[in-house]
Amino acid sequence: MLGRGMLKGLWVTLQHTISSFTSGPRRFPKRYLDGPVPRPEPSTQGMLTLQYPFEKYEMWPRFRGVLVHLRDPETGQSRCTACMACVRACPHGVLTVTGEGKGRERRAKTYTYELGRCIFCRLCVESCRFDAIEMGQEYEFVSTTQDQTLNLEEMLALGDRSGIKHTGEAWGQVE
Amino acid sequence: MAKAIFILVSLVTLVSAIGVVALPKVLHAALALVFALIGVGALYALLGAGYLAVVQVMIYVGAISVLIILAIMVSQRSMEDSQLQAFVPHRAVTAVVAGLLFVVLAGVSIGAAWPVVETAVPPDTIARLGEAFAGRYLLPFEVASVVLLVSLVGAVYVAREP
Amino acid sequence: MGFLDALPLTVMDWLRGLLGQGLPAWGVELVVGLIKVVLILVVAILPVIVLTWLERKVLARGQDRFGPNLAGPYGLVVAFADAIKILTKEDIIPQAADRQVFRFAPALVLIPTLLVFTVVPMGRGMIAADLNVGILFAVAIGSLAVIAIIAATWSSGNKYSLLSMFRSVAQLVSYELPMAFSVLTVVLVSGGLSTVRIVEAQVIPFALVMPIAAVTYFLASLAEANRSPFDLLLGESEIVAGHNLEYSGMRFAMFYIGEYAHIFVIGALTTTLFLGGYQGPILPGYMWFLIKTMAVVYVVLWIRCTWPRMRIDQLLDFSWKLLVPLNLANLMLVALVFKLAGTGLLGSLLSLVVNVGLLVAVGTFLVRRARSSTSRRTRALVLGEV
Amino acid sequence: MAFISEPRSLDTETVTINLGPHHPSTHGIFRLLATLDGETVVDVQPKMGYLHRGIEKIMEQRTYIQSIPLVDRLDYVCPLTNEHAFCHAVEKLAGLQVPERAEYIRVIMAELTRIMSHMLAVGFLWNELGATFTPMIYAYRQREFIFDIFEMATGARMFTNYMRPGGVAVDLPEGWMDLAVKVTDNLERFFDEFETLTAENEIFLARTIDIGVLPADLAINCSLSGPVLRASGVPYDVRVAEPYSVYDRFQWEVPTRPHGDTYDRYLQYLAEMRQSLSIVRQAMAALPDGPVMDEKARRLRPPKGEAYARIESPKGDLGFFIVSEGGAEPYRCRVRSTAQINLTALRQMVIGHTLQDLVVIFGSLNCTVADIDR
Repeated sequence: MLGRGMLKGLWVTLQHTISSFTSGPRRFPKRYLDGPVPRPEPSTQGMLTLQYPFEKYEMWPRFRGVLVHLRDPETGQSRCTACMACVRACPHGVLTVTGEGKGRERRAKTYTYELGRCIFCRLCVESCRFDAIEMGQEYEFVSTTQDQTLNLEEMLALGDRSGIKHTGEAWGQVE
Repeated sequence: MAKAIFILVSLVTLVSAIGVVALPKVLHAALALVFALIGVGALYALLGAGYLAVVQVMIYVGAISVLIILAIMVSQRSMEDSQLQAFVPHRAVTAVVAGLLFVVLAGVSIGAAWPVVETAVPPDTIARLGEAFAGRYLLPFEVASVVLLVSLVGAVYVAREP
Repeated sequence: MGFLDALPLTVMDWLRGLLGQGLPAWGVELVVGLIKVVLILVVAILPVIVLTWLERKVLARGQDRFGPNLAGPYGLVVAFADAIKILTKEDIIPQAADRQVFRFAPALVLIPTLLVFTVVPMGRGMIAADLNVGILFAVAIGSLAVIAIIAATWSSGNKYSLLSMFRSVAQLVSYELPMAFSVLTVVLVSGGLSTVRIVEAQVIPFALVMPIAAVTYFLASLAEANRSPFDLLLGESEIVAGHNLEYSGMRFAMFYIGEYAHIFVIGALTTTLFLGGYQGPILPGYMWFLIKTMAVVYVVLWIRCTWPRMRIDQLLDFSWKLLVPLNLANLMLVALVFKLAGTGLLGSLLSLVVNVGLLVAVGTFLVRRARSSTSRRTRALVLGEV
Repeated sequence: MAFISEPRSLDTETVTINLGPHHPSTHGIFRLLATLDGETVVDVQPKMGYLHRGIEKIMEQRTYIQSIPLVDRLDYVCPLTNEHAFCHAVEKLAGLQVPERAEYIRVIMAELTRIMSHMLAVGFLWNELGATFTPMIYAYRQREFIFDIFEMATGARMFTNYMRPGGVAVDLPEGWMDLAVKVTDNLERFFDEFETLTAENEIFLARTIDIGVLPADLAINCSLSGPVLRASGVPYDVRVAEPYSVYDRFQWEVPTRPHGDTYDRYLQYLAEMRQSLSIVRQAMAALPDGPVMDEKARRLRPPKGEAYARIESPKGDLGFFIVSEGGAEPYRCRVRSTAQINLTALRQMVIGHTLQDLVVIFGSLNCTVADIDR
């Protein structure tokens, strides 16, 4: 009404400008590399920006990052039995598994994971009955090529780093 | 130094003026016209007629040239290089008319006495100008404004949606 | 006039004396003139460097972001990063372009903006050329910008640019009128066209004496500089940056510099005309000039942060149907007031009263008319009913 | 005039310009062929297919569960409602019973998605009006908080892959409710602030009122749905007209606006966000305990047959038509995508308005280009 609405808009942006100095992370370089940053409380004003390469959010336990293999605490090897359930469950066919051995002795010989094509849907983990794979917390997997792949050893190492003990632990599905 | 600036400015003005008639593209000619007019304005400024110079730039460059350019741009086929083709059969006539005009103008300018005023330019030209407009020449000034008003109303009437 | 206030002038005089020993008089003038030119260029270009940073910062802070903060402390050298990026870009000239004009237009963009600085008093006695037609010169030169934009848009040979051109002509030509009227009001009161005289006449800043003219001038200069909410030439959501659409590299940089220099011009001229220029207590004159200019520049950026763009017909309506009549009435009333009451305190107070009265009258008129209107838009705009 | 070789008329010419495929206001790869007379639009032809990904065809080679990540990508602004619609159709086909808790979780998620989508709609509308991103970034800020609670529950921000035929993939994690309550409370504050920023701005009013009027009969004839239809005064909402899930248990209204112009659509989005928030709060308060997945759905092989199910997605009536041959994959899956059908009214809405309005009207229809082309 006769310019009042425009002034009200200016007032809102001025409030935001002021609150960007008074609340939220103020000094930029202060929080470098002090470990993950907690998620901000929901708010309507104040600074929110995450200075990404220098600070990172703490991921939720359920975060679906890069697929990892979990170690069997007894053998120290992957629990994968090359049953191919994950390969069948994958919508994009990013997994290639070959196995060796028969029956209960069957183990995965190679496990190739085409990271560049993965859509992080977690259907493979849902299909796995051997507690072998889980989505880890890693998400920085940018590469310059489309065909970036991970093999079994790399996935096991990633699993160690993620510190996951059981599949579905965070998802309330451990049986 | 003033002489050097004068020579520079009049060179720019003359070159642009030649460009107005010589450039093949109409738009280029129009842009050259802009420079010629700015140059004339600068010459006024050098003569100490600052107000005239500024008004020259404001009205001729800021308004009239814009209108000319706009008219050129929105008219059909004006962008083509071969615009002057239409004039070919009449080139002789054009040359004769232009030549005659040149002779007349040259004769007048050579024959004129070009009297030089010895008194210096008064510093308060604008104030005097203002006083002249608001005092001695008030009536012509107001009549001119009425003419402008009439033309404004006429323009609005013409531009009005039927 | 304190020591600090006069410092730049003292330095200049000392330089003049120093040169006078070795050079003839015209040589001294030439060198001093050149120094002035360089100073003006610095004054015009340095704000561009600051403003590219400031605009991003202001926008970012209004949007709860940091803005540039990696290039140097607080991202201050981001303008240099920009410069490197722009200068290393390929210079593309489209095939449909009119090559000569296309090359020539960017240079034309910058010149008028730079020329305006010659008549801006940046401190006590700090003016490159105190023309007796100073402010008229600024207005006239401002009208040259449209030529540059026309040349750039037309020579690009692009349909979006063409649309931008039609908009620009309509917009720039229409907004010269209310701008001239508001300037005229100032000239009337200060009794001269010289910018220094206008500044000296402002014992009380003219923004407080005639707010209508001040706001009009500010809005009209926003339109002249193609700033939001009048940034129709750019219109990045529909005509994709219009007039500089086809430009790249250094040629684009000229538009870029011209745009930011123009923001500074808005600030400088508004300060000169309405905010008392370099006048102010305690601090030296040039500091006051800078502070006031930057305050106006902040408002320009703040508005960009908040308001959407107007439509071209509404923009013209706003100019022709509101600003022009309002300023004509204002001009007449203010002239009458100052004729009757003199230019002293009484006149200023009366002028303020008349201005407010005029605004109230216009508001009442609009409300009256809207009450009987059936147009939903009018009712919403004036009465706030939706 | 003898100089001019032929007489020329003073008729004006129209200009045809390509808005797109790459254009800042088409949010994706979409091409509008606009014919302009000066600034006035005289004709518009949408050229679709630049973002066609063949999702319907790909789904024929994927199992039902594998299709869920795909339907997420149909309209990536509101993935969870896409999942909801798809799962609804599969459940109808396979005769699955969704547990009550799962239904409530679905409603919470779907309504949060609706808020998210509407927020972007109004934010981008302002962007197309020429505001320099400010309202959009405020909307994005709130969207981040909603993404946070999505990510906490499902593991991903956008492509959640959360709903399954017969329920939802997993139960909500501990502490989710507390965070969700905070987020919803904050949304309330955000709506107020956003309204202060935008709703009364005179430039906005002038730019949107009486612009792009969509009469109710045209909207119905074009089979439009969703907020666009309701802003034209038709109180049609699939959640009420054909109640699915547990929507019949909540107290809420179907807001409508009478005029059908761009400003009404904007107000419609704001009103619907508030209604959705109310539904979310009621659902969170009434969330029952129990399983979240129908056990029959573990090995999903629907019987031979076909089913069509629809829900009210943020953009309107979103339907999936699935034909099963009895296998693990659908024989045919057809999406009734809202964006494509809502776009059909664009031409009638923009003709006679200016180019600037064209962009705004297109923005107010809130079409996701990915959903137009699929």
